[in-house]
Amino acid sequence: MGRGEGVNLMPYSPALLKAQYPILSEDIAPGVPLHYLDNGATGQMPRAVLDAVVTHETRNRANVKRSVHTLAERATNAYDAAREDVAAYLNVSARDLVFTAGCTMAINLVAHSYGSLLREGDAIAVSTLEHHANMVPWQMLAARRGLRLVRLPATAEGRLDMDALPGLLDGVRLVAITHASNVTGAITPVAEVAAQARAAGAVTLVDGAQMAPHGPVDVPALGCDFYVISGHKLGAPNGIGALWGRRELLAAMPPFLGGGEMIRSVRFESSTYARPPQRFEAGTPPIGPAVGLGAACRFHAGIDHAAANRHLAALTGRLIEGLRQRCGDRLRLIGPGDLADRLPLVSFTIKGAHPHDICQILDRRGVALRGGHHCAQVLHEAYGVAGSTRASMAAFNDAGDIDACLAGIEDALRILLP
Amino acid sequence: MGRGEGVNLMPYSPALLKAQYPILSEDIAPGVPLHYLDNGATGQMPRAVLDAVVTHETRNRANVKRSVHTLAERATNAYDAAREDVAAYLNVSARDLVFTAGCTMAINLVAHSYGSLLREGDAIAVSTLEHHANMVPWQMLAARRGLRLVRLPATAEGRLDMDALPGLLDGVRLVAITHASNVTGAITPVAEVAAQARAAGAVTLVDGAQMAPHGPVDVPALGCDFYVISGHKLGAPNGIGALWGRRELLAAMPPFLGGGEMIRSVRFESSTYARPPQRFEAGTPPIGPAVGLGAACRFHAGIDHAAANRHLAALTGRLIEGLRQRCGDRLRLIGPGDLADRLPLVSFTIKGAHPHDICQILDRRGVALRGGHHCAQVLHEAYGVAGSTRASMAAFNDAGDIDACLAGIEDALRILLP
Amino acid sequence: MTDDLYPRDMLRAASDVSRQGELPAPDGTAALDNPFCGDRVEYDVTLDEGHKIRAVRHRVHACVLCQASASLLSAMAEGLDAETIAATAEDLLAALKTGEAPLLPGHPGFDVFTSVTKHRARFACVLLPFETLEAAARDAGNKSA
Amino acid sequence: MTDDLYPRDMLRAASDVSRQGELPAPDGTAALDNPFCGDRVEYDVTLDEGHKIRAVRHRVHACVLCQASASLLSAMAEGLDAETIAATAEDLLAALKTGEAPLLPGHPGFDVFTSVTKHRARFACVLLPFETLEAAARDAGNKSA
Ligand SMILES: Cc1ncc(COP(=O)(O)O)c(C=O)c1O
Ligand SMILES: Cc1ncc(COP(=O)(O)O)c(C=O)c1O
Repeated sequence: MGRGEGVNLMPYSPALLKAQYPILSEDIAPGVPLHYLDNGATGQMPRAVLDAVVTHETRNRANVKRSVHTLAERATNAYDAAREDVAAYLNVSARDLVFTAGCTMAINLVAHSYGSLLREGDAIAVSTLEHHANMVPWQMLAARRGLRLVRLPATAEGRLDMDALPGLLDGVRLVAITHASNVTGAITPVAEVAAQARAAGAVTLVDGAQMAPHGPVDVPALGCDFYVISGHKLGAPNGIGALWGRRELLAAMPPFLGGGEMIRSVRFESSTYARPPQRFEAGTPPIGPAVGLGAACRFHAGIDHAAANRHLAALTGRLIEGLRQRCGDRLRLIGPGDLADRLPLVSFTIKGAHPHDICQILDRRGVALRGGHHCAQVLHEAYGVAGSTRASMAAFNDAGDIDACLAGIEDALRILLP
Repeated sequence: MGRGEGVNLMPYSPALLKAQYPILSEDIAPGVPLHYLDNGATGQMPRAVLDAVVTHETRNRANVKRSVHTLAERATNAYDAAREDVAAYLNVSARDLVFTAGCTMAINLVAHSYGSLLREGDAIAVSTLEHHANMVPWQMLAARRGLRLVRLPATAEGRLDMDALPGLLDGVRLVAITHASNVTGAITPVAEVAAQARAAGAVTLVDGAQMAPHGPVDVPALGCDFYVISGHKLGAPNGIGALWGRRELLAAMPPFLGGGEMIRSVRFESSTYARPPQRFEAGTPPIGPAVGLGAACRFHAGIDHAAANRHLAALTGRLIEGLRQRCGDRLRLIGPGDLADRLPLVSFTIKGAHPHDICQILDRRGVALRGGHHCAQVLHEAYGVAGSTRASMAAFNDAGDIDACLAGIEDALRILLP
Repeated sequence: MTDDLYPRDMLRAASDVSRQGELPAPDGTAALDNPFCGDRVEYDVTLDEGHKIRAVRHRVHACVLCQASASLLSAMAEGLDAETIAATAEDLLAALKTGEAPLLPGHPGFDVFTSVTKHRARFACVLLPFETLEAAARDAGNKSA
Repeated sequence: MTDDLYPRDMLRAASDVSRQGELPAPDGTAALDNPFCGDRVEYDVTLDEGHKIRAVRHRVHACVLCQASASLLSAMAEGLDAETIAATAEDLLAALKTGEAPLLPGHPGFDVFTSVTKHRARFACVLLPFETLEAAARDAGNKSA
């Protein structure tokens, strides 16, 4: 598959796709197949990624950049190629793409480095929909440097409240929003937010952790200034993520972490630093995981996500409908009830049944759901609940997975409700 | 192999050990076997680690802690077990062991978190032997918070100058030293340094990146306060490392990175934080790489490193002797000329031959050496050279590797010298 | 439907309301969250002269396991002090790891948790009430000191 | 011993001392390190009225590739300005990636680097003199401006 160039999509079929994931081929317990509906927490690893990682570790493993022997050259080439692959997936230049330990690390990097350029009294706007990864670093920054935190509210449907936005951006220097909520599934109209932010003199950081696994992202079209992704959600190994930043911004930002690779020259008293992206990649980079992320981006670029997303919207409808039928008034959706501008994920509560108990009971049928606050406590608090149960789909999921989930919900109702 | 309990060592044999590394079994070019002598840059991955990682990704992959389904339980158990394995290797409690993205990240964590407790005018003592990872973060901290940097000098042999130490610790609150230099190979008498530091009211951070691959480390016996290691040097995947900290110190330290997993509870304005080690593990942790590091520690715990180190000392002598014979007066060792208290690594310069040219020429024979400043520019400056050539051994290396290296040196002399 | 992880006795304990609610004049209170799910347990206590618990009430927003654990703990709390609660929690944790009944000798009610042994992630659900009650007892101790 | 990466012509270029040393009264100077090995190149330049290089001298503490590149660049530097040097460096980088001679049309000396194409890590060795000379020319331009 060509890098960056036009990619040949495989004809979309959940069954063919399922066959590409080793973990899905094995029963989770004797006679119990796996219905993995926890893709929002971690994407499973397709064989193509596993093979890329194994090949790297067994044929090309070395430290990068610093040595000139054959293995080091192979490793350096692999690392550079991975950066190109990820950049192509986001339609950006590899020069502006920083590899990080994950999405959380990418946001912390911006909060520390770009944040150090903000001044006391400046404001940062954060939506209540955010994952803790896109909230706690800003709280810590605000406390460290005397900044104001502005709350961008969500609607009752769990979408960013666009009507409230214009009145809230005064004095705001940075807007931190998610491309898609990991709880409500709502997709944010990022281009509109970024345009308003820009007009108000703010830069926009977009958390693409949940969006990126559903197809290539045209980052320039969003008009944002920073975009971050999480490797493991795309099926890459843990320990890798990426930050794209607008070139002028990255160039003006001081380094965050210190160590090897990010320097130009070190004297005892002080050092000078390399250009981006190396300036922000201190220490031995996560080479193998990066190779895995490159392969994951190529893998995803080869999926016909348009077709997949139509299929997944239908499954989302089937799931919501099935929950309504079985739970009646006890059901509460934590997120929109319709299928427009949303990810194929559904969070809900069932009155009288605790999310963890539901998840545990569904596990008996091999159905993997997630219960809790999903690292979005503020959002759950706005809904007046401590946690919810979430089913989150990937392109390999099929109606059988949804039906197993619904059957499990029937078990849970039977066991847990009086 | 039992965890923590008495481990059955396999009888030591470089040949048997070599057979456990997939990358060593394949020619680096047609007819050219690999002589990997760049272990100081990155350790190769033994099959046991690869298998552990592959098993994890294909059978146990999930996010940890937050979900209760079977895969999540397996992943959580694997992650917890990995922490136990690494802790056992360092003879510490898993409660006091923080997983990080690497050694560089571990040091940055301490520099930011513990560093935030230091006060203007306090001093940090750093040796000139340090890798940039254990120097640049302290420079950045000093600049950020108005601290003094105290230079702990090295002797002409490339060892920490113990005679100079007592006079330099006045006002010092933290001493940052390497357990063993990645350039000179000198092993630091850490227990003595830590005792002096403690007497002077300073804590000691020890960089174990180079030491840990040569056998289990009895960290409590060192009397230090922080100990950091790098996973990839032990043969684990990239993107993992660990920080051990004295319990009282960790408990008093504020979090560094913000995000999921490290919180106790999040409200919009501010959050409360979990106990160590979770307080310092923001975001989805590097689960797969941690599983790999656990396996790497078990693998290393099974090697008879006492026997290996005797063998490697002999190889070190053979290499130094061979270099002396071939290069005569042109040879300069960047490090001790004897075999006591040193790692099996040798850095050197040959007058008139540049390290990268030497490495490139040796690569033709499949000999992987490393040339440059090895991320220790200050040390090289003290020697008055920009860089050196380094051969660094692991327990699988044998006399054939050394002899191939020496034959390559003859090539280099022939090609490069007039 | 019978269920090994949710035996009828556990569901019965979870729905036991006899010590739910608030104490009118508590000597100490505590509220703790489970950071992984946001679950919350709150305890009110009064102590006797010997710093031992005289009365307790709990409020639980949590799963069945945590609810059942709180009910069972409240029922045995009288006469315990903070140290004993902490020690009992340690014993229970060790017993959860093996899953061998009796989990807490003298308190057979807790054996409803034997099958939790396979589900490490849920140990915290069972232990959160202990942590919270211990914190409430310490809170009362601090106030009286 | 003949060697594809270290052809005799490269070694000859590396040991060419004709433009090594310092200029007595340079208009501009620059020193740049290769961050991965600590190698250093320094350039002195004088410019004519049109901001074009009149004379150069270099000092190189670096590998054979870098030494040879500096000698070859110095030999062709007369009459170039900062922009041309930068553009030539871009051309050379592109040519190094393919490895097809002529790497720099009109400057056959640079074809000693054709076999570097297989060794990406060493492109920086060949390009560092260009970066440094460009910086020296800009330094001179800034001073005269
Ligand atoms: C002595 C020493 N310290 C620190 C490091 C950096 O560790 P890491 O590669 O995990 O960033 C290295 C290796 O690069 C090293 O040799
Ligand atoms: C929306 C969102 N942002 C950020 C994160 C955190 O990313 P990471 O797992 O790479 O730390 C996650 C997942 O945990 C997420 O769902």
